[in-house]
Amino acid sequence: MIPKLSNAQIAWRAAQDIEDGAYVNLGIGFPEMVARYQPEGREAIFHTENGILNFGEPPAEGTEDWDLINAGKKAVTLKPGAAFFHHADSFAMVRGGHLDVAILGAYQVAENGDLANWSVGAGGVPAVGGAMDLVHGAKRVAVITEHVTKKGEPKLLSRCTLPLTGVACVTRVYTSLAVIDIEGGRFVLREKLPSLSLDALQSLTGGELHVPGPVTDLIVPEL
Amino acid sequence: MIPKLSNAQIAWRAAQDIEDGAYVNLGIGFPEMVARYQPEGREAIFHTENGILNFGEPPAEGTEDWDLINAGKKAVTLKPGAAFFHHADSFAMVRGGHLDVAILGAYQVAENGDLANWSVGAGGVPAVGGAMDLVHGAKRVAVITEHVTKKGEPKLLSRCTLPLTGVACVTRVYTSLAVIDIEGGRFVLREKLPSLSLDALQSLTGGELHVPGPVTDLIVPEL
Amino acid sequence: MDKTVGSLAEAVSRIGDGAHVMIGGFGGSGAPIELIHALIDRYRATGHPKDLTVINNNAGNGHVGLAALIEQRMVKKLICSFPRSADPKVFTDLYLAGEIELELVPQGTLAERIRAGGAGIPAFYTPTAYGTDLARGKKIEEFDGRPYVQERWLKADVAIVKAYRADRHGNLVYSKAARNFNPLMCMAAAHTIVQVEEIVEPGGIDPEVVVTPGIFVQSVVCVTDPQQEEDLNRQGAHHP
Amino acid sequence: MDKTVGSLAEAVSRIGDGAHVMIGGFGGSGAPIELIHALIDRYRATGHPKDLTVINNNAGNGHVGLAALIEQRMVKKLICSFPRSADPKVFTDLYLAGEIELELVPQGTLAERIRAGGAGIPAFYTPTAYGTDLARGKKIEEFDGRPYVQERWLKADVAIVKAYRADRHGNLVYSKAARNFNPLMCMAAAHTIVQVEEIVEPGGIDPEVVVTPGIFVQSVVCVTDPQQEEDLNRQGAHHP
Repeated sequence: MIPKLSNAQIAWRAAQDIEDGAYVNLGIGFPEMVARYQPEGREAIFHTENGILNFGEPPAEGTEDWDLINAGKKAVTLKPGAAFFHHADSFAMVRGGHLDVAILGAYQVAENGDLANWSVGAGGVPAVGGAMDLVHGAKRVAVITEHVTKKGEPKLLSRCTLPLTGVACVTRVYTSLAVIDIEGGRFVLREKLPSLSLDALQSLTGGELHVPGPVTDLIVPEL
Repeated sequence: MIPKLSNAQIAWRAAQDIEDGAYVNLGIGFPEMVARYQPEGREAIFHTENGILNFGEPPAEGTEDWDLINAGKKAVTLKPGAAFFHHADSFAMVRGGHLDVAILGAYQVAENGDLANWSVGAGGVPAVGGAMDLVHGAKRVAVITEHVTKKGEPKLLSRCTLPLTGVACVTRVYTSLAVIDIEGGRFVLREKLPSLSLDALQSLTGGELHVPGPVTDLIVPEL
Repeated sequence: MDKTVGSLAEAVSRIGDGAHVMIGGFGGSGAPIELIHALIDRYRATGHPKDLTVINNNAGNGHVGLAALIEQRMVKKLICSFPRSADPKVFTDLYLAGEIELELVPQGTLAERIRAGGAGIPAFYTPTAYGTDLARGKKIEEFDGRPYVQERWLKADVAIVKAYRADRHGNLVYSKAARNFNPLMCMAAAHTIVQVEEIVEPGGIDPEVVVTPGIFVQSVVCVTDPQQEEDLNRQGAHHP
Repeated sequence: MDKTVGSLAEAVSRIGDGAHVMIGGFGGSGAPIELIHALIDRYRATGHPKDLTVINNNAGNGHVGLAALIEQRMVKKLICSFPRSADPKVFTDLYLAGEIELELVPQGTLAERIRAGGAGIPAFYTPTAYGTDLARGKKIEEFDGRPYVQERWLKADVAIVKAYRADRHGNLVYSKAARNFNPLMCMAAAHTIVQVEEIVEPGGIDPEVVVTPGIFVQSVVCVTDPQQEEDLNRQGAHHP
């Protein structure tokens, strides 16, 4: 059994890179967990595609206001300094480069920064939502993901095989095993679990891992 | 001396064609006079490019609020049911076909509906403002104008000779002598001053006047 | 000027067969449930309108609102970004059976196409979807060395939307995130029908806080205590 | 998060030579007179910034605000729709002497180009100016049988704008028709500097009535009793 981070721990690690004052969009589902782990003393402002800036925690069960939801259609609350706006203004924020960070889930990420996270290919009902918009415009597009699929297949690849969400858009990947930057069309390893050898990590990765500088131990608290 | 309507009378005549409930933009200067002559019992809502719907009369001298002006930079007041909006939304109303009527001044109008009203050609400082936007989108674009220039030259022509504001955009012209529709690339005479013969009117008009139907007497009150 | 109409039935009475209908809301938030149900009631009584093309972000949820409209087989084609929900069975079954058309559009592109329709912009370029299946067959142009996809405006014959309060001129304010697509759809339809909780006299809404100016609205109908799709679905509601 | 800065001088201290600067307002309404004058004062003290490209609807009036900026010869190029005013002498003299460049843009196209810059839309099509001198050299494309002109986005390094009230996050509301180009310019600049009459704590502006969300604003400076260009010109004022 390979040691690995839990989803909460991956989210925690991603949260450490969000600067004070950053405007942030978190993808639906797993990425939403990142909001829980904002470092003390830093204030990030969260954006949701359906027209809210600076929303906060979910309300207590039974007190939901269904006019006050996020892009995942879950009830949220507001923080002081919030604002409402319509969908075209909301995506002006996304596409216009006004978000500092977007953190998304992934089926696959390629070493050139291509992302596949909206479709597993033929069959079923296709649904894209805001994924294809979010990969453009944010100053930094990061992915959080298990390092391999449930079947053990690499999710970090030389080239994506699933339908693309965006081309050359991802700049950093936080996985259950490592933190990897995408620079110049290459995977550049920055951090890995200390118990994992570079060879072991490479064997679970579908593209070549480059190590031009020091690799830090990926150390995350119990959560 | 040819009998002719005053500017106020031309404005009065144009005002009679504004339907109850119409959204209307009046060009800067002479066309602004049209607002004074709304028929009793009809309510038009006036739009100004700088972001107001449903503005009203100028305020009393000395009580102006210079944040509350029209496109001509003159102080205005608000009527109940007014709204403010930014410039992109304002021109969405214009370009998007939401105005019922735009009434503009003209240097020249051609029988194909071309309008020249922004530049007298070379020399001086060119300035266009919202003229080129206003000729597109309004359901009806009308012109109010003297029938001839101060030098007695026709302003209604087969083709404009001055730089164009818009192509094939004008559908009705209210002049100091007549009311003329533009249909199928032709001037179609609808009304003329009763004291003026058709020949006399034609001699003051640079394109052929067509008379497919009855010509009504253009009768306007003293103002 | 008074744009109010007396009933939901009257408000939707002129929507014709084959109409392109924008329906406001994001999921259940801002969805005009009562107007949609009035449209269904009319169809069940008269057989019209049918063969609708519906533009909405989603494809409905459960058996009320947009899902119920689809369930009645009134919808020929759906233009949306995300036809999944907690209970998408109505749409999914018809789609997999090939009995409803789907045009899938990225959410930001959908919003911008609707705004463009309202603003008289027939086409624009966006980075969104470049290099993906959703850009297939679309014109690509490079600006400043980067490729973009050309997208066309979206207009509709009718928009049915939900706001919070209107005056008789049709000036609107919304409630919280129920704003979403509603103001854009008001702009992009030839005839916009709005349901609101409250109708006030002109002057009853501060001109500074108007979100949708009345020029974009043709009909206003009062529904004082509107239903929320989310609540209805938790109750297992069906319409009719 | 606190975007307030302590002084006008500090607010404009980082605008560099050659910068593209959007200046809000329509004529004097919504014009950030105090920020413009702070920029002039800095130039007179330091010789910077110079060679500016300014985007504004107009070309100034009299000898204050934008006209004074032009009079100082700080402006290399002006992008505007209507460089005429009651007293346009400052711009007119320089223009006729060939000492300032002018890019004339129809007003609605100017507004839409700025919005496009803010919204990440590199180009769009408009009917405006088709067949006129202002469409010369521009790409034409037909949609649904009608010709349209392709226009490009406008962006800026800095926007200096005027609003009525801000909170510390930069959420803004405006005063009446002084709104005009200001919200669009906030969107289209890399750094937006706003002068407001009042700064409140976050929560001090109702989220429903925010016109410019704080994400579009970087610096806020308080000018409690701002001057109106129209009043200054009636007094025959000059700056400095």
